[in-house]
Amino acid sequence: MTIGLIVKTTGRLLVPFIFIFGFYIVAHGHLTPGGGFQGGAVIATGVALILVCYHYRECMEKFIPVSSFKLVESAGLILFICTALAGLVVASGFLFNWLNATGGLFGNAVAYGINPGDLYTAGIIPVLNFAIGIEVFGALSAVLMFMFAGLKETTSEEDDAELPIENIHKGKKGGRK
Amino acid sequence: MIGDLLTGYGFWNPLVWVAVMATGLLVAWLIWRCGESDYDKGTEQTKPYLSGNDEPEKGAVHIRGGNMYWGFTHALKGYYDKLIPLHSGVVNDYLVWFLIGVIVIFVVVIMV
Amino acid sequence: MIANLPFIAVALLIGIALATILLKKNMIKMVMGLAMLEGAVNLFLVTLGYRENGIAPIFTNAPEGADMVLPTVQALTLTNIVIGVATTALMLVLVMVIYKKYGTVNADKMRRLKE
Amino acid sequence: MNVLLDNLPALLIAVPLFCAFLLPIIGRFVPKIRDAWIICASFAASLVAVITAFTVYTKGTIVYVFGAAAGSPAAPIDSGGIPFRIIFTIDGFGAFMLLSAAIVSFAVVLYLVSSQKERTGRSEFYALYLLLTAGIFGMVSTGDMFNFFVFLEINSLAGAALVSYHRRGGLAAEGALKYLIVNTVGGLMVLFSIGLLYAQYNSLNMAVIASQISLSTLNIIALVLFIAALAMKAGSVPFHFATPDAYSVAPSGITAVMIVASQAGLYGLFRVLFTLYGDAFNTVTLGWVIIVLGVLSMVIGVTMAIPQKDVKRLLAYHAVSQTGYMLLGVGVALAVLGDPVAMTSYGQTAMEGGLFHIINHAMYKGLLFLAVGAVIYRTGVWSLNKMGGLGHNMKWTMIFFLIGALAIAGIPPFNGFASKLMIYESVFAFNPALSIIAMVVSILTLASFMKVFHSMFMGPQLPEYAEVKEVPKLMIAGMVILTIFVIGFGLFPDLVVNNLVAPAADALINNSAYITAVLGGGL
Repeated sequence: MTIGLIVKTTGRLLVPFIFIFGFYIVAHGHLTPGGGFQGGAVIATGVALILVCYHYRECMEKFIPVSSFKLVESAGLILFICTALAGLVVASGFLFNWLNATGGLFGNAVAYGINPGDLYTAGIIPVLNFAIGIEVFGALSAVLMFMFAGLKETTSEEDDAELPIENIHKGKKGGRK
Repeated sequence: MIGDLLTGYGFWNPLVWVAVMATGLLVAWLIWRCGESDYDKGTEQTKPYLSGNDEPEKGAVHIRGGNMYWGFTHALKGYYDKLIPLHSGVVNDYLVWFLIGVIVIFVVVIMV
Repeated sequence: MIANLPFIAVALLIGIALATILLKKNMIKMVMGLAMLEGAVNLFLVTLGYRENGIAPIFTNAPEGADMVLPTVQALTLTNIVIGVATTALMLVLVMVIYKKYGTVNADKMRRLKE
Repeated sequence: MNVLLDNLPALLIAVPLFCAFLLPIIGRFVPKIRDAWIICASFAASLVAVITAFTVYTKGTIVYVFGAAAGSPAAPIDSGGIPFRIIFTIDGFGAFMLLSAAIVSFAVVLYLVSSQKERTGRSEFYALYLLLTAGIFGMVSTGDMFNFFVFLEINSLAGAALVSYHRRGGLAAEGALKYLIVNTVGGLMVLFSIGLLYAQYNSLNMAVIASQISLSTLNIIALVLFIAALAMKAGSVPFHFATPDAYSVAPSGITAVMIVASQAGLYGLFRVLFTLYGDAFNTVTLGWVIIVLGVLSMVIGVTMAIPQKDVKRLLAYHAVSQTGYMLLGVGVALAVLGDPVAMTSYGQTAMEGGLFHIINHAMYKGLLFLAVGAVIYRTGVWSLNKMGGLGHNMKWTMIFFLIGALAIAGIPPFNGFASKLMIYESVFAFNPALSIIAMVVSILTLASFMKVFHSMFMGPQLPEYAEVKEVPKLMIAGMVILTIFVIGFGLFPDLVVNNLVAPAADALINNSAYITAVLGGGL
């Protein structure tokens, strides 16, 4: 099955915009509707677009292999739990908002009254949003890649080698919001 | 006393039970010791005697799991003929049972 | 009446979803029914948080004395959506594996484990 | 050190999750230390759980508020006495369940590290395993309804993914899919009931809801959905159908943990019945509902187990049957909850018997699944019709299986006898017929295990199994841990009942203590 040049080019051009939009949703999660999961899902749709435009095998060769997405997912999760544990170390409370109103990273105090919102507020909440964004992006992309891999006719050896691994990506996302 | 588990009617003490059983086994072993050993190893006495026939193959003498309790399932045939088809393996049926359970419990709780 | 409309929709959706799950033999359709059931529960939760003339619960956009809809139920809904994505994805993958091995997605034929 | 001790409930979730998230990275870059890592991780998680349980038993209920400094009150002063953060409330019952989950999960990890050695995708397997552990720990320690639902879903998802791990020609996927569909419907029903409660009381906190609950139709609908969905998670008849399907195809070590996972559903059921709906309802009716569920589970579970040929499916039906004992014991206590005389004369004992049976069942059924898994690991055969004479080569496995089988059949001096005796005698005072049914079921259990033991281990050495060896030492070690508890709980039941089970029963019976612990007696 081959995909036309127009589709490929359009897809390639659109992907950066999708990524930027997803990044915006993640970054503004503490000010407007949105947040880690939604933004991560939007970014993952960019990956889905690439997967549709190019073939699965081609993606694996040209772009990033699927195991890297799993590492991305793990990295996001570890960032999340480390931020939460840092609250325990710094301020003696798990998930304590230890960056809030300290003047440091995301440390501005929130202004009262109607205002457009300051990106640089809310303490660890944007950090957690970024962590979840990274995790959801990695996980959903890996899920998509595995599902695309499952669409092809594979030999039984490939089949046994690839499919059991994918189960992991379904169990992970329940714990956070 | 250590080990007394009160059950409302009486008590259960496993340590005493173990001690009594151990004593009983010891006594049994002592009685067994008193008897005289009347067979010699390595002779005809230790071989299985099957009415003069040869000993069958090893796989043939073992009663396989599926053959046990044949009588039990046969005696309760009417019960099992109803029960086993309920476990049909169709996932829709499982959910139908869930719904039936919900409705029955609801009716019971509302009515009583 | 108009305020109860979402609850009627919830009841309808739950009814349709349960009918899909119980009556359809195609596993993919059953998964769709489950997704619909989840959507019904999500709608129910969001409706619970609605207040008359409420505005979105954003702190920096709130005028003095305005009513806000409840943000808690929205957080619950969001979490349930995330869980639902994971559940649906896992179920679809399992259906894919079953299709590969059994050659069918019919629930009546998917019964090697029974009795 | 003090920081850690103050934040034990948070570590309960954080430690397994942190170790799980690191596993894919370790598996990618340093696969050599993966086995050591998972053993250490599981040991750390179990240690945290045991220390938490110990703290609860010595110092009373722990109330932990997420996102606030440790030790802050559940309801902040400026909130008008309403706890709005996510709260973990671990009382005697929660601590009891934590203890049982911690022991089993650590024993099973030792077993899995050895039995999974030749399999692929192990990093993810262990990550899911830790996730399942975190789900169980979370379910039994949370004090927030929605949080309970989230952990319930984590539990179901991780469980289903683990069930489908060894594919066996699609069978595992089938079992996992059935389990997942059934549990998803149950989970959504739980969420729907939580929504019903939230609509009326504007709170998700169990203590707040429990302090205000009343007898309304909406509450009855919510209660019925809770009972059905959580009984389904626990695997009680008539919601048990997916349980044997999933247990029989899961990797053996996983099945042992799935027992604990299903008991977390049982925890939720008892928590809802006693703490949440404590005084609002006519508990006699509810008690009889639970008793009927229990009796049905006992009888149908054991009669379905007898003709089974797949050994793990047989054990799974016994798990259904044993769940009936717990429901029976606790159901009797629920039925007499409003009657102080009956409560002191036999209700308390029935409750303690039912709860004691939970931990006993986790131990001996875990042991049985591990022993059977060891046999399958060496022979690759599931069918009882094809086994035989394995006792010649697998002496240790045979001994462990025998101990587990005697314990489940209620033969003294193992732990099953102690809890069953408490259930028999107290239920006899309530209703003799129920007690007799329980005894008959116990006899049938013994008969069924005679069959399994005979057809697996007895008989002459079969030629096809001449090469079979004993399982590796780590698998033996996992079984030894559970055996120690089976024998120890059997020999010293009074210590266990007085120190571990009685606080759990008290915590369930006095729901006002639970409410006061969270709300501080303010409401």
